[in-house]
Amino acid sequence: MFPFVFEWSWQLDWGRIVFMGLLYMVLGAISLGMLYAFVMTWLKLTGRDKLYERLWLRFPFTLW
Amino acid sequence: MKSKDNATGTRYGMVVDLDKCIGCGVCVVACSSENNVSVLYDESDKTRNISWLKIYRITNGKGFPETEAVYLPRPCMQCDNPPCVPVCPATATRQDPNTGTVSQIYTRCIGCRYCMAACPYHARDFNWYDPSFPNGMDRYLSPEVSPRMRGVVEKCTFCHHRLMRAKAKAYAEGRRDIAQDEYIPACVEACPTKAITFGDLNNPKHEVSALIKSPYSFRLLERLGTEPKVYYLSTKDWVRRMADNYLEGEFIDRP
Amino acid sequence: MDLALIPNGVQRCSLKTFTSWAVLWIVLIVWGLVSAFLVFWKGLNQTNMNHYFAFGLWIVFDLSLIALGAGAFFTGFLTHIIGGIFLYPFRDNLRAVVNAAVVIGFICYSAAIAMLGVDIGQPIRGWFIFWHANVHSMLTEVSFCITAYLGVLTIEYLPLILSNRKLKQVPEFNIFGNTLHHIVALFAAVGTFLSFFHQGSLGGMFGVLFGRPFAFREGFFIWPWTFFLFIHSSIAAGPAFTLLCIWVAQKATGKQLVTRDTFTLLAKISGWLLATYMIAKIADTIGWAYGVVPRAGLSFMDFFQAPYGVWLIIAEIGIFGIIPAIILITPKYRERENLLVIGALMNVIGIVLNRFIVTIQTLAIPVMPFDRFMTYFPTWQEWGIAFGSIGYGILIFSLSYRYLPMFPQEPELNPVEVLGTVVTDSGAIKRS
Amino acid sequence: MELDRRNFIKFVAGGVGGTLLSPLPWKLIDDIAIWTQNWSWVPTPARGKISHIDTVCTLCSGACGITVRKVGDRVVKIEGREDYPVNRGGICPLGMAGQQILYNEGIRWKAPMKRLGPRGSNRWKEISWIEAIDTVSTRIRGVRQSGNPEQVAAIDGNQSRSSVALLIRRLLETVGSPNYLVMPGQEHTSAMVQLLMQGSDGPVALDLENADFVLSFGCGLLDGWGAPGRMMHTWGEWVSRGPKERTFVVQIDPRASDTAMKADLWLAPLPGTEAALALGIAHVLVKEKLYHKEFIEGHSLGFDDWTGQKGITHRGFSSLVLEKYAPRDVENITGVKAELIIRVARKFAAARAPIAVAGRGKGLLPGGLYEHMAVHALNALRGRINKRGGALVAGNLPLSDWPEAERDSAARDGLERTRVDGAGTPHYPFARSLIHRFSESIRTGSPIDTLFICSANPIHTVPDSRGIEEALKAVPFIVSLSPFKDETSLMADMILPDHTHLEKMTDIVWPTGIQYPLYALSRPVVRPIYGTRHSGDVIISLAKKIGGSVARSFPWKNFEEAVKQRAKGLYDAGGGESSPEGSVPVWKRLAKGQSQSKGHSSFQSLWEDIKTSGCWYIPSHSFGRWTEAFQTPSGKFEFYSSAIEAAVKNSSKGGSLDTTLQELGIRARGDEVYMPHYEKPGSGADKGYPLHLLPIELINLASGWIGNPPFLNKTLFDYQLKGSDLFIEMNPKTAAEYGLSEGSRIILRSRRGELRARTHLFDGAMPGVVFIPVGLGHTAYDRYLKGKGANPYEIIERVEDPLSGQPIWWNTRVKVVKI
Repeated sequence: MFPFVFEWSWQLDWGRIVFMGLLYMVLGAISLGMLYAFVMTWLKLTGRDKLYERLWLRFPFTLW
Repeated sequence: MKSKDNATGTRYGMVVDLDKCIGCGVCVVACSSENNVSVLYDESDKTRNISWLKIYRITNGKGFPETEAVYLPRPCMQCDNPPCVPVCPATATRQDPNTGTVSQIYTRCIGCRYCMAACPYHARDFNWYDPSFPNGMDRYLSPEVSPRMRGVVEKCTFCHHRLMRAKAKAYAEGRRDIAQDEYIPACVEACPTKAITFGDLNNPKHEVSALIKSPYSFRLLERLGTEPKVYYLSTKDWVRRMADNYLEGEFIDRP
Repeated sequence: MDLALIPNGVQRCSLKTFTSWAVLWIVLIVWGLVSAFLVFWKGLNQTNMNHYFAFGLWIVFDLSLIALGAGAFFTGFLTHIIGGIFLYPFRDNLRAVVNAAVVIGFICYSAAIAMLGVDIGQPIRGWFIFWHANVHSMLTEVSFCITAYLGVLTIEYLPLILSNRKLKQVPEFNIFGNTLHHIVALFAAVGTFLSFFHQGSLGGMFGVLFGRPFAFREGFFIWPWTFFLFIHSSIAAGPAFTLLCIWVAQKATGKQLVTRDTFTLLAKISGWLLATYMIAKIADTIGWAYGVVPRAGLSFMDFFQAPYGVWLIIAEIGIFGIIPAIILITPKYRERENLLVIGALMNVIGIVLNRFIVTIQTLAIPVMPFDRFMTYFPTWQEWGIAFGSIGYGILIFSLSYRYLPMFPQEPELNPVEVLGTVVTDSGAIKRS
Repeated sequence: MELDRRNFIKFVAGGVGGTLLSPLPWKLIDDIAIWTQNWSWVPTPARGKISHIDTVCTLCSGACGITVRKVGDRVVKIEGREDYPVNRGGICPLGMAGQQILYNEGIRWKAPMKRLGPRGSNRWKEISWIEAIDTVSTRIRGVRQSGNPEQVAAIDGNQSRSSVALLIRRLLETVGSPNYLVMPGQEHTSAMVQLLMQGSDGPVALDLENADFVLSFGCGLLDGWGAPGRMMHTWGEWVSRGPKERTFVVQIDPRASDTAMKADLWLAPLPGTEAALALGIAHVLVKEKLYHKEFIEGHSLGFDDWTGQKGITHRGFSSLVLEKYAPRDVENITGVKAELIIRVARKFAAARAPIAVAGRGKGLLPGGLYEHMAVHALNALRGRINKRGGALVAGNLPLSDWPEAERDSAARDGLERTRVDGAGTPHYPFARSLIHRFSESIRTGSPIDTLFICSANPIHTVPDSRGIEEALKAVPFIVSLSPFKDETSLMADMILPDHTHLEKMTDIVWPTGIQYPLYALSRPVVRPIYGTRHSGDVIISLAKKIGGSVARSFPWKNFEEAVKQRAKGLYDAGGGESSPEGSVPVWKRLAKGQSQSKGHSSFQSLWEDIKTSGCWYIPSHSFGRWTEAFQTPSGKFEFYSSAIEAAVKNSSKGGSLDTTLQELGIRARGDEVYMPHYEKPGSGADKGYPLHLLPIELINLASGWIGNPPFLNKTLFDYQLKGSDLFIEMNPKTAAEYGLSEGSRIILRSRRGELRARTHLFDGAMPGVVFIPVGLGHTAYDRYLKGKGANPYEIIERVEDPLSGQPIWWNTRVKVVKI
């Protein structure tokens, strides 16, 4: 799963790089989404949601 | 389908002369004994028992007394293009690029059995039960081959440990090459009629490389493109026809 | 007793009635747990699987559950990704079912993964798929994707859980749920991506088996055709299954939970997808019969021997394929509720049959000419796991329905009389 | 810093983050991965020094050379020895699985045992060797004192020339009992044929390797016949000679056995008609004058019509076969096409070195005497006796005799009494031992008080095994020397367990069928793992304990000393080789005067050599020499056996010849009686029992006294044994007649009993015949064997073979009832 496990040294090809790349992207997207949710929750709970209103962070999610 | 360039390098393979094979089962016993294969109380359950090498009896289907029967020992075909290797999700099976043999890492295997579904030869066996060496029979187990645990797939390795043994010996003697007789699997060694020949298919010095050029040689299910490294010899047409599926009129008798 | 948990504005049966309903499914779950325990303790010899039938009932169930769970990603995809623009007129219809679709998806995927956990010979090494991943294996892709997707489904499920009346009172939960809800489109997108690949890989799992001429379907681009067939069939069956579940829920509760035109919409989507899938499937079958099969030196009928006769494929394509497709795409039929439901049911059966045939037929057929044709019947332990997962699904669905505002249209469609603060046996009342 | 909630959370978060960045998680995951490999109930084989020990497999009298691979003190693998003269590499599956016999404590007796509870209840008490020997010797002393020493008997399954067998015989002799029984076998029939036709009592020696045409009358050449390792190797040798030179094998077998399927030609005569087929071939040889003139005219008796001493004209063998066995007539008897018979006969005649061999299956059971004679007559017709690639006339090995056994008066008295089985009496003139007669006479009030059973399991391996079991129940005291918990030892009162083959020294004197003198000696490769004791040592200490003349007849310290004393003769004889054979196999070197002694300076050094190599052999044979070869009264090969004539005369003393012949079970009359001829089997077809039952033996199913080891179960097909069901083989046509299909459950019923089985349809099975594998159906041993399959011997009808008196086992009629 990680570049340092020895399967990678056994067989490192494009298939592996593409597959793992996509996987990391997906995992990254999920983690970032969750991180966003946690952070926003925290901001709102601490009453700093006005700050959040102005944040560019909100941008991608205002499309819908 | 991938095709590999195997023109060079070592490719261990086997040639089984079906005209010589008498179906005595010594190879099966030798294999089981050499490789610590567990024995169930009910070995008649052929869908569950473990036999790296399985003998099939095939008949020409003719009535008495025109009947002919031939025994066909089937180890792992050690395919050059193995269907089992790419499917394993946990990299528990692998084709050794230096020998062409397909290995199985028992302690890595998660027991998903996908490789068994992939193998058309049924050369892979799953441990449905805990390994059983009851009544003190664990005393005959060989330390050269680790016994397998329940829930993993196992298969013929062309007695890989014997290759290791031969390599170690050659290394100790300062050689790089292993002679034909130095490394042979247990079944080949045990065959009382010398029906099985083993060696490097790419090495012209090894007998097998000549035998596979015989007009009587064939492989099992060649049409699937698995490129098995186990060859068979038979002078009987119907046996060669039985080795693969052919449509009406498709089988051309070569010799 | 549990009134405080029941969503606002809806009516639920008494706890007693619900408990007796739940007990039925708990029994199935216990059966499943006992089976799972036996399998973990004694090993896979508790099943009737063998060297020939390396895969059995569980894989059939897994494939079917994952196909049927596709309603979640597909509805999410329709609702959150393209719903805003292309399907704007149906926005409300989709919103009405998306919660249910997510719950069904969650159930299907969690059950499938649990079942896979039982199915592997070394459950404690299950994580080796991730640790020692062989990326060239379709099964690796499946495992990665369904695991990740289960995570996504959980995240999608979370806002719904957190909107439970009691949980909502906790500000952290409320805000967190809302925040998640805001960005649900992200997860829907990720889910769509993951589902596309694992639905396909599940098909690919069989399509790449070049040692098994029944399953082998290579030759389309770089992938086996089954990769796309599986995606296609799963999105055809997913909405139909969601429809069926909601319809059953309506019958069971005696309430209308979504508007009638929602059903029509789902049926329409499902029907057209099924119809196009059938074209692809028939093309696939013909291509296989004239390509792969003769190349392997076999003829079509070699693959169909009793009891897995040619009737299977007739049933799959003809009876449970073409007929439901016709029913669902014809407005006249689709308008009649009983036909609509039968059509959806047949659609679902057809896909399950497909998964059955792909799994079992592939393994039953001897490839070596001198080998034997095998048959297989599961043990009670195998049935136990399968039925246990059904029981689990129904229980989760029932619990979700009872305690969560799963159907946004329900309060409108079933207005509850305001009875002041009187609490009746029949459930909660709207307080506001 | 104050530890409030906030700080605590910070601390935890920091800790988690820090840990994740450290190598710790990876190390832990790695450890978990390793932990998953840890299945405590999967054995870990102990390591140790790997060593290889050369020895000889003594599981049968084939004596194959084996190499035992050991790890530390443990045997882990058995392999064939390429350098051993008998097998040159190949061994049979049973020998290969030998470690399962050694280590399976489920089938072994671990110490002397005394029976508690009733017979067969399998309740035992462990006793000391001292107590065991004391009890048995006291009992024997008692029997001797009562004046009936013949009440001590023994059933012995050891090779008849081996030292253990000789010790047991010697014990009975010195005690004073003639009742020494051996397990029946084909070797006895072959030996009888040699005696009757050649007058020789040497071992059967077949130069198969040098033959270029083998006419096998039912011998399972590849099914475990003879020395199995040698036969399989020889077969590989035959085939490898290339298409032109390869040995042509004709197999005569009612079933497509492994041998038949590998043979170049397969003839399928009706069961029990092999003699007619042989004589049909003889007919062609005689009619077409294809016989060997020099041999027939100069060295045979009774080929042409001749005039005997009293001027009586005797009919010759030639006129007998010409009259009675024309191919058409033989076709009527055997069902084999006349053209085929003629073809085979001509091929046999045209071959450079043909040989005809008789014996069915593995040869564990006796054959028909006249049938064997008929087959051997073919060898004589072509002058194939004592010729390269033929049937050799061999002398015995030059082993020393032990000092004469001392017989006291009680012993002398006892030895004069008749044998319980009647062997050697005028009624059974040529039989040495008749186990079925023994069991019959015991069943009605046992004349035997104490019975020793060694290396034999008659309850399982002899036709009409139920009869044996009944008989043993009547014996007051049974001592079993078996190392295994077999059916027979479970019937015993006292177990004096032997070592298994890998734990002891055993000699095999002239392994079955080898064509040159060979003495095989195995050595213990592991120290005995249980409290067992070598049977030879047990016999010696028993004799010592009995005392008197018996004790004096056993002067040796232990078994090895006794063996060594015998082997001394090998040294004294000079010549011979005791090292493993070189690159040229012995059978290629066979010629007069080829023997090279390695020049041992002393017997001791020769003995050490034999112990290491496991063999001593003389790679020479003087072929030809027909003038000296035959020890018959006529000095010639006798088609007309004067020994039979004498025996019949002796038997009919005073009475009519006709009655005598009837008593002897011979149907033929006149001169035919003394010549090979076809005897129509006594028990004919019966309306109620329409099918013929033939037991078959498989190379991968042990059917002798040793139970099938688990590894061999692996090699059985699931249409031979499935679960606990045995499968019979049947032709699909026959099966259809009885409404049976593959796997049908049936009851197989003979007049003797019934057994349950399932059917396997096999095109290679002769229609009208039911074939049933032998070796299963154990009621003893462990879970690997017990209760699996059925034992055909239980329902086999015992009919006596004419003249030899041995039980015929291929003549049972059965019916099949579908359940």
